[in-house]
Amino acid sequence: MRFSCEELKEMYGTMVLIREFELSTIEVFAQRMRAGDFPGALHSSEGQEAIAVGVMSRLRPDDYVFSTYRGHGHAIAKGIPLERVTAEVHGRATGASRGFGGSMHLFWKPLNFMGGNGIVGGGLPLALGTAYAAVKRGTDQVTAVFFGDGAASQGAFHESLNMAALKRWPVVYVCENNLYAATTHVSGNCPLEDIADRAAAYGIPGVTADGNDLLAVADAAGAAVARARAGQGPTLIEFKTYRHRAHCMVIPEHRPNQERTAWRERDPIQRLAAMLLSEGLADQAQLDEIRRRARERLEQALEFMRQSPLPQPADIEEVLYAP
Amino acid sequence: MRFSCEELKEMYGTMVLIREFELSTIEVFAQRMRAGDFPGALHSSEGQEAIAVGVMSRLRPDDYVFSTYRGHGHAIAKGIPLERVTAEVHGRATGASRGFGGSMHLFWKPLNFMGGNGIVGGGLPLALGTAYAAVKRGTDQVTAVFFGDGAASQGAFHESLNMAALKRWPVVYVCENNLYAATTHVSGNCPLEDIADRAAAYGIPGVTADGNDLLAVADAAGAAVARARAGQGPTLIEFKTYRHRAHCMVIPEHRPNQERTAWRERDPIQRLAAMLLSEGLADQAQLDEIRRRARERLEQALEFMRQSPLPQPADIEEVLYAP
Amino acid sequence: MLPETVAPRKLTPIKAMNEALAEEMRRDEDVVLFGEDIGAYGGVWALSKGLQKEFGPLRVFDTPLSEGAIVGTCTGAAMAGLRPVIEIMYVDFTTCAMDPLMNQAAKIRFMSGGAFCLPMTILAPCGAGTSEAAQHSQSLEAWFLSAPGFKVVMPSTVYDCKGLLKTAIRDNNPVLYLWHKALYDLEEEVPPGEWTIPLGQAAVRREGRDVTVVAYSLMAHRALEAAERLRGEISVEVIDPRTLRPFDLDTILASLGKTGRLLVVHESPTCCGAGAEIVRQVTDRGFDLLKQAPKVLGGRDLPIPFAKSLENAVVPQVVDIVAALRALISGGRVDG
Amino acid sequence: MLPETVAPRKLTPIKAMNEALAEEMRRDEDVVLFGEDIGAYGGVWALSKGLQKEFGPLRVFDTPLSEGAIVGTCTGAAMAGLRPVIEIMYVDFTTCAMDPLMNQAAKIRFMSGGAFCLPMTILAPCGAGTSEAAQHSQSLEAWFLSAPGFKVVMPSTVYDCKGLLKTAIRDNNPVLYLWHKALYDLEEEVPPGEWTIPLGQAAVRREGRDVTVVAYSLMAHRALEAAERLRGEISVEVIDPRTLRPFDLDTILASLGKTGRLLVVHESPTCCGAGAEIVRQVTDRGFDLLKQAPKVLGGRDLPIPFAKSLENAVVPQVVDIVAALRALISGGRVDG
Ligand SMILES: Cc1ncc(C[n+]2csc(CCOP(=O)(O)OP(=O)(O)O)c2C)c(N)n1
Ligand SMILES: Cc1ncc(C[n+]2csc(CCOP(=O)(O)OP(=O)(O)O)c2C)c(N)n1
Ligand SMILES: [Mg+2]
Ligand SMILES: [Mg+2]
Repeated sequence: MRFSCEELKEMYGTMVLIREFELSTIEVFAQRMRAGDFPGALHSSEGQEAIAVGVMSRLRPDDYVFSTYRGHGHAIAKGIPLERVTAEVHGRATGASRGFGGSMHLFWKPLNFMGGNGIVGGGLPLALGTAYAAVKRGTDQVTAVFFGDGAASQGAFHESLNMAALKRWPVVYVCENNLYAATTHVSGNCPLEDIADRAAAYGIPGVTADGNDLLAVADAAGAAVARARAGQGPTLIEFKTYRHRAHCMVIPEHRPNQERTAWRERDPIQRLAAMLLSEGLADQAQLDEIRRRARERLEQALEFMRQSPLPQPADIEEVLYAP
Repeated sequence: MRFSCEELKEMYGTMVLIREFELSTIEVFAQRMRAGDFPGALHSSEGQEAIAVGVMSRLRPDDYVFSTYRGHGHAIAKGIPLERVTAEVHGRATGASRGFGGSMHLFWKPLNFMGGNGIVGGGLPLALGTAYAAVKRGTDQVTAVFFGDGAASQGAFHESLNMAALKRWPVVYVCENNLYAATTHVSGNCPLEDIADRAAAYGIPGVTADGNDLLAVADAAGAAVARARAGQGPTLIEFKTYRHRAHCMVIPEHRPNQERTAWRERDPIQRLAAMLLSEGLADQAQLDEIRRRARERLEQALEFMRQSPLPQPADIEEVLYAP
Repeated sequence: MLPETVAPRKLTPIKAMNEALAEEMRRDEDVVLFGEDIGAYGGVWALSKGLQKEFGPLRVFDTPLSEGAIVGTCTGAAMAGLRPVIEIMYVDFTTCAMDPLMNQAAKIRFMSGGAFCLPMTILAPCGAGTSEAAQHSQSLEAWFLSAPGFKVVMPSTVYDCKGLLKTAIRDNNPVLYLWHKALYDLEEEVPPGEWTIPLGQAAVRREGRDVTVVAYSLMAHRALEAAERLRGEISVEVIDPRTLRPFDLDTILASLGKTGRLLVVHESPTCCGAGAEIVRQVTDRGFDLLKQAPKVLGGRDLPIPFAKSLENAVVPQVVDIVAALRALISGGRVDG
Repeated sequence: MLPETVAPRKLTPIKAMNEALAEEMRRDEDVVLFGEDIGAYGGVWALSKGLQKEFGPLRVFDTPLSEGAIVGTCTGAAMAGLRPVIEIMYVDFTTCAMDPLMNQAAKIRFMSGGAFCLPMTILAPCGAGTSEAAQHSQSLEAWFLSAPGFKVVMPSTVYDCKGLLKTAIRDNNPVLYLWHKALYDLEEEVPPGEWTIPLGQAAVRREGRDVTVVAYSLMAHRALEAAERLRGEISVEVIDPRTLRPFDLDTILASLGKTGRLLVVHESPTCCGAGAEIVRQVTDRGFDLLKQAPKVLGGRDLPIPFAKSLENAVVPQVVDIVAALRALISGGRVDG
């Protein structure tokens, strides 16, 4: 399936919105830190926007998504209202998780966004459950679960893929291989060149694709989603990508300069822009307008956040147990 | 490396000793149960003797072995004094673990027998540690770790093989695929035909061999041990085998009769006996004599056990923490 | 009604739990059962006998040997609105699923600001006495009590096994339900039909004047036996809290108002166990009721050893409870 | 001695622990360090800064992202006679290694009848206050206290961070050593050179007559600040147990002999926490010393929420300790 010009521009807009969101969040956090306040952990997905947007482009609103602590992009691409994401990340009562979760724990039930996760690989076993629920109920909902190159070293990776493969459950395993787990190069976590080759251990398809190329992402995701939806079982997709930023705000950069520059040149937003321009699907003015609108959206969301109250401890006990 | 006639007969003797031990242990447990006493869990390795003996034949006394709850054969083949094994299984103070461990937790430090394990796959991560210790100290000791077809579904399997592969540690992974995990057929645990094929996910050799053929076991183990000893890293070996008995004493048999009969015909002891006879390496009288001596050894061990005191609670507190 | 169905009948805990499962599965299509060997085989404890036949393999679901994946599946399924029950073969094996249990199931409702509900039950046998040594004999309720998000149910009678399991399954939160292996052969008379028992309601198993014993699971039986042995010597009130979270402190305080003396008995290690917590709550709210020091007779702070001669020394026996009660009473006389 | 080395100097906990690691690694070739990102990078907390350079990649060992395999490796290595130290990046991630920790490391010595020794240290940061929410803010000491086999160390001062870590490493048993993230920036004066502190020896941080506060880790600091705020109003004795197993009950009983009033403060959830256990031990051995009900001010029985406004409501703050002490004293006056 190819995208229409409008669809492409909309996806471009979402990527730009994620980028602007990441930049703004870092800025607000940095301000607070300068003011002596530690506002929590912040993991930027800058540079990985094509994966979030490309995968979500192939999912339905009722498909399930499990995200990570690096999940702002997933949340925005899935369609959580930007106000809610912004308010959550900055700890407001109007946040997606009412201020209980923060950046690492964005949840949004109306769109089956099943949460970020502070545990590396923590979402992998949970994804089995929504896949099972779909099978049990006879719906054709698909579950996509995002995780990193480091997460593939966790036992949870193995147990999850094994069970999904055995039961042919509709899971799409989306490994965002950004070459590093915190400061550890992927070669310190996986003895193979391609993590996707681990799919063979479960008798399921393993696919490697360029995670900085929106169309390549959408193609790979599309095939896996179609397979899952048709009841043919899980797929492991590995997207090669790179984060522009260090692991998180408090960890200094340590990656080679040359590597970082090389990957900057493969920036997924710039690449999509270049493609849109060269194919005549958009002109620079339109792209500028898209960015302007993204910034405007973001400014609205920040304003919503600033107007929102802090969560109040009064009802905190009630949240723990459901009635 | 081929075995001498004497070596073969000795290995035959050890296999027979294990078999007699398993039969006797079941008998004693059954007696106690008839007397209204529940003597604990008992997992017979009857039918899998060739693996224990074949693997140990390629190990040195100072090589490390991690066993399982189905580990009587491993312990006897590694050379733990039969008296100590017998006394442990029957809960005496003279047992290999002083009566603290029982059938599932046989330990014997002088021969680096690092314990059975009541947790399926529990030994897999521990095996990394003795392998690391050998590397760190620059010895060429090898670590062998035994586990079942079911254990290969545990996250610990993945984490252990991945780390050993990454670091090229000297571990021999011995998967005794006896087709069942408790009552679950291996096809309910592994979507592949051969568990050994999972080695590819770690870039290490994976080998499948006939676990009921002593020489095939010794060959596969020998190659893996040599590789590990030479610093070339881990190997995953899968031995196809079958247990003659149900999973443990309290679980009724549920496997198809035909399957059980077919595997009885591949009994590793009978097969070795037939080979010894047909190759003229032994005559029936010699084999009978070997079995008689095994029974005698076992009778001595049982007598030792019966003469041994029960463990006394007096010093139990002292055992928990080392001084 | 036919006499057959109204007549009281004898059940074991397993049969009672099996009935509870079957009834709840009939009642609610969303109730599903997960575990190792639970399908055609019916589970190593026979807990799920006949269930796959009635409800099919999708609702009585045989899993691979992966506790982490099992709990993960059920956590995700609960988030999606199902109502899973998990059999973990021994509670000792929850170590292999601690992340999905503790960082996921117990916290997701809270982390999501209450958006998600996690109606799920973890069913597992616990306890020593079967010579299965350190990795098959634990009572791990303390871990789950110190990790908010779980409820904890530990029945001692056949009646409670059924009634509490049904309530646990209907509860909209993660519930750890532990039954004691040593109660496997227990047979007790129960009424016909269905019943439920609310969580958080203690049962006074025996009335007494001199001392209040709080004991749950297997220890409730041992406490009753100890009380019986002391009949005529010490008048012992035995309270079985039945559920440890929620916990019925009021019933205990009411009893202490009468007796003024407390002994808590449990099998799990004493350190940071339920006994310590009960003493904390009792001293917090009922200090003035206490005539003398409250006592905990817990398991010793040791793993469970294999040999019976050692195992019995680690877990409270009837004679230990008798001795503790005598010491308490005589200690009281001396002190007070 | 040169003035430079004898002069007291200021250190942070991280620098103190780093020194302890370096000294113990110099002293004993068998000491090895395992963890994620600990090598060239020096660890996300900078705990192992410079160590790989000095001791090489085999002794300061960068691992894959597999807590289970890390703990497993170190357990096996300890069995083989090495003396491993593990950095787990947050104690919250021990959930991914619970089987090697609890069913293996804690039990192997016992299960083997004492044949094996497991000298190993698990080093991890704990605690809330950094807005990192429910999976990065826990204090999980209660799990390890209720699972015999581990020792548990929770230092509060820079001096103790170093001295106790050295002792933990030399101990022949598994030790869980938790340092509190909120103490990251603490700077305190310490002597030059080396020192060790025995496990199981409490420190009286402040003397007082009216009430004994037992508080460890971050809460020791908060208790001291609360005591200071109450100066002239209530005379508060503050005791920092420093290690929770072994536990120095005698020092607390001696203090209670003077004050007769007990408040335990800790951050982890109250239910089945160290506070409950301390109350149990105190009432068991020192009931008659108590003038009134012993109290525990623990963390609320909730996961740690993200927003600071909520987080502060879950973990005891200085004002909460002040309020608890006032209530205790006035409660005492009313009751007694
Ligand atoms: C179980 C667990 N171990 C360690 C951490 C600390 N940690 C957070 S992110 C991270 C690196 C993860 O790398 P990867 O899976 O490649 O994802 P990425 O951060 O690159 O997106 C680590 C070590 C954690 N959160 N959970
Ligand atoms: C973590 C864990 N889960 C479940 C069990 C219960 N159990 C003991 S043995 C066993 C089957 C193991 O099968 P396999 O690995 O094939 O070894 P085998 O028994 O066939 O030798 C099970 C489920 C256990 N001991 N540990
Ligand atoms: Mg990565
Ligand atoms: Mg098997």
